[in-house]
Amino acid sequence: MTRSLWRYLVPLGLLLVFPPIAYATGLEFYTGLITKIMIFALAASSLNLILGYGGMVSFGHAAYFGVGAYTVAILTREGVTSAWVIWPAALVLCALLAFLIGSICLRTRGVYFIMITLAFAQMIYFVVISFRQYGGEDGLRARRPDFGLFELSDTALYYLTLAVLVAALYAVARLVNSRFGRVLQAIRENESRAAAIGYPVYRFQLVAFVIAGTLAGLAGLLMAHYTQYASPNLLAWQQSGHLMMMVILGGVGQFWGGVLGAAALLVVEEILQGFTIYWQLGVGLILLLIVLFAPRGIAGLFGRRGS
Amino acid sequence: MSILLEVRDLQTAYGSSQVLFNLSLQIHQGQVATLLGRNGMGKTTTVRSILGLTPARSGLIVFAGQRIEALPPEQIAARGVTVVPEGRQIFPNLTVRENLVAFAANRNQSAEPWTLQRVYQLFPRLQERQHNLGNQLSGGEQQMLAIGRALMTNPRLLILDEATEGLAPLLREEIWRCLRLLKDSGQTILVIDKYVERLIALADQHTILERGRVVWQGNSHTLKDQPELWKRYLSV
Amino acid sequence: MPPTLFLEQILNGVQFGLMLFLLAAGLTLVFGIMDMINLAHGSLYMIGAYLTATFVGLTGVFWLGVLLAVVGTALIGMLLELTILRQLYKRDHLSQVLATFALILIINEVVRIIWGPQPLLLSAPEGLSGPIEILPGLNYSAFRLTIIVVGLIVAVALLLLVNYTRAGMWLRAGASNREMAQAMGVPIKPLFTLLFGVGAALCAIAGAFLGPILAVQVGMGESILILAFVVIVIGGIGSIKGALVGALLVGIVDTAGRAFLPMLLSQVASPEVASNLGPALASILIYLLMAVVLFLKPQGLFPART
Amino acid sequence: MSLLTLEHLTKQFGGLTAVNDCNLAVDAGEIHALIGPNGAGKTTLINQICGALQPTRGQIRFDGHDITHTPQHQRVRLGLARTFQITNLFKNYTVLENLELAVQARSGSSFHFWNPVQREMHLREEAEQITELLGLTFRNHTMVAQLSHGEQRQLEVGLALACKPKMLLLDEPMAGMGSEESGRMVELIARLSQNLTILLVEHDMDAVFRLAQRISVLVYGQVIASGHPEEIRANPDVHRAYLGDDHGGRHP
Repeated sequence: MTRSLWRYLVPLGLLLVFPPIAYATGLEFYTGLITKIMIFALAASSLNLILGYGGMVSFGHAAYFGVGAYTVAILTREGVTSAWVIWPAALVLCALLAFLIGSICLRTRGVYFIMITLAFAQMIYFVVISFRQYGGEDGLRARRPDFGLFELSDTALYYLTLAVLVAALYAVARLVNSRFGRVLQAIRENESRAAAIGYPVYRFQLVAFVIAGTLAGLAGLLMAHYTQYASPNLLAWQQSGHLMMMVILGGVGQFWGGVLGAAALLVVEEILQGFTIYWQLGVGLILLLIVLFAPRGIAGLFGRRGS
Repeated sequence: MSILLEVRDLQTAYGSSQVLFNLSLQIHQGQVATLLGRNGMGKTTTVRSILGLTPARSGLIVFAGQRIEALPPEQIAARGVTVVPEGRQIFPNLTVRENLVAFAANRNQSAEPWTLQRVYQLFPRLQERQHNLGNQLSGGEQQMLAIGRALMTNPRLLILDEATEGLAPLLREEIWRCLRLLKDSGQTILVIDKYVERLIALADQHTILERGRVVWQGNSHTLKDQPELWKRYLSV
Repeated sequence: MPPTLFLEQILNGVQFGLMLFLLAAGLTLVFGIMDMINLAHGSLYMIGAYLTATFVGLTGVFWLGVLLAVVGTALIGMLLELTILRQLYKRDHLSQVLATFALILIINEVVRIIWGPQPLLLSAPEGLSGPIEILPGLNYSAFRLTIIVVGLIVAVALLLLVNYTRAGMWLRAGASNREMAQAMGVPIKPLFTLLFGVGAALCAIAGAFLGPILAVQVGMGESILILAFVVIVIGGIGSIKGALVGALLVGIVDTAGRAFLPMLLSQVASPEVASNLGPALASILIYLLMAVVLFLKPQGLFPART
Repeated sequence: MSLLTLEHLTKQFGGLTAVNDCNLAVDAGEIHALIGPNGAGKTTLINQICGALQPTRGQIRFDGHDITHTPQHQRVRLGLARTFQITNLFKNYTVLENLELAVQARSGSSFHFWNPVQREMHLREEAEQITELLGLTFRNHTMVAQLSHGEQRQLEVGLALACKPKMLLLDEPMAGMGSEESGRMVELIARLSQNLTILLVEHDMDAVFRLAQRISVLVYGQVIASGHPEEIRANPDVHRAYLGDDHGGRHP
């Protein structure tokens, strides 16, 4: 018990003291990088909840990520500045969107589910870029909202993101070990049997889908705070693919899969970008080698079990 | 009579768990041989090893004078070993007719090979349903199709794995009648089933498996006279 | 709206649809038969277009360039199958998505290293660059008409191959039960390698003929890959007939939508709204089509397996 | 008193009529066997009774309720549980975990997101009672994938039992079993029938004639005969359509 507790407290402690140390040593750049990693860790973990634990391979998860970001950009442009309005608005919007999309998509299975989630994400993408007053294909500036209690400096955003990530991961950890989480995993394991012993499968899947969409929206919201910009790229299908890469790379259905995958992929990209303009070649080769030789992802290499 | 199939000291495993131990058996040209034993004793694994689907870890499999244990399944099939598999495994997206003609060949160089017409004569029901897809057939029709499909390759050795499993009693009789017919035509057959009395009447040679080992081999006559054998290895 | 314009747009839709079919045919066979999601299929299309541009440049003869590119792409496709893709058949869909996504990144960068970041120039052969009058008052691009003819010939050949030849039956048998097909004597490994070669060749044909119309550039494979996936999902995975119907549907709906929606919209809404919303709605149309088809028929129009 | 009645039940798949105007009544407390040739529509019938398939026409009544359009999970709550012809379990879970899931399904809402389910000891205790009943206690912590075929078939029944049903729908529980295992399954079903109504679909005629109080024969989606075992054995129509000369003697 104490040993496993240390396993969480040590990394958390390191993250807590990192910004002042980075500031003192002139490495502020890395504070930003870690903020970005934490945001993607949240997004990837939300995808892992439905993909890994629920067996729902959504290829349109970027939709919620992007809508979260665009809500910030559009609301601040329209003169709404209070975070206490913007945050709930973004989360409710993403939850509603996930509910609508999920309630249609969850009638299909397998590859068809993958493709119909992609279709909805593409529709949202094209709708968003069609609004020229909101930047069209160029994207839209997103000002940091007003929290009232504190100024959202880069360091404050770092700590805010850390707090949100820790809270979200804790909630997800509770969820996957709860009654609901157990049923969700049972449905992934054997859907027809879960139905035959009396579970309303569709309802469980839909609730999980909405939770995941809302969490992805939360990540997108933070992303807009981080870059102060909402880009159509956040909504593009490549972004959905990127999130999926993180989950598969980190470990599907492993609790730390989303976090590890996001950290690994972003760090590798960062390093390779420093070396060569053909950095994607390196990323591709690494991904390929991992699929061929480490089929259970990074979390699998450590031999941990998620559930 | 010449030996068509000889299996010698066969050992087969799935991963780290060994299923077959030093299994040996011979089937002569024109004979009907059986594999008997309770569920999970290694009968289907023996068949899969002969077919090359689960390659043997060690041992010899000699078919028509040539070693085949290291060959891929399609080459073993091309030499004339064809199976009517457990669970029928009809191709659901091919029509009845396509299931039959897709693999047609004369692998035993018979002067009077099985053709579409002859298979339809044997199972008129299949002709009625020839344009239906495989997945639109009832269980019994699927079983007939699986047998017809195997016959269309004109195999030198026909293997039937639980061909009567899950069939209604009347259909089961139909299958036994068909096997008797094939035997009379000189077809070499290896059959796995659990109706021992039927098999004694049909087959020449029997092998009983118990936990992946051969525990008894002999002809129908001897098996008939030793009901204690059945009790011990095949029933309660 | 003049009827000739309408007819011309429909022809454009058919032309685009047939090229989509060439892409979707390989994709749906690989998907349906090997149960393999190959995102790198679009990369073969890109390779086909680049090779065509290169060979046409070298030889100066369009058709010879296309022929060489088709052969070259088929060889590259088979090489990919033999070295990497073959390892993935037994893996789950997620691993296949990850590995073939990695291949996209690799191939894109390799193409960029070889040919540079600028788009390549590939133009229609001279004899076909002008319009011809196909109906009184209707002039249509000779090159686009050629595409339609080539597309139809290849589509018919493919349908015959899959439905009426023994190799076609073997492919379909392998699609539903690979092990049983092997046990019946189907040489499955060479068959799959060959299938990849054919799929790559079809991609190259599409790349060669769409190249002069769209642009030959890095990334051209991805946008069209999504369309090809939409096509095979609408048609039903594994079904060649479905791929053809789906491709024509998507081609016509997409082309006609882009041409006519802004026009239609401007009659009911203000010009500003129409110019804003028109292209967006047109882009959405095929996805809407797919969502509706899947909602009504969750397995697509012509499900290959049930 | 009938616990389950089917009236004019019909199911069409495209042009194919799998179940055709089928009428059937199962009395409370009996073992009612449903036999018939392959493709007669037995599994389709089970799927409609449990709610996995929607009937094209007709009515299903269970325990005083019209359940024709009731969703599957509510039918389980009403006391209708089924097993599958092809073993259908949570393969990568242990025996106890399988049963706990079924117990959880009927003990309160599962839309609880916070408290660890492992702390709910009563789930485990009830699951243990069922493995005891099945005689599988020694397998409690074994992964289902590692069980023998016979044990998996037993657990298949156990999962249905964990739903505390009033009625069990058993779809070929003896499928693929050797005679020793079949014997054990017959015993289990006989024991269960003391407190339960059972609709039994089975090809093993020994088992059917040993267990059933009444038998219905389904041919081409229609019930052609229904009655006591002796009546069925003597019925010439049934012989022509299904039984033939062989009364299903498996092993001598």
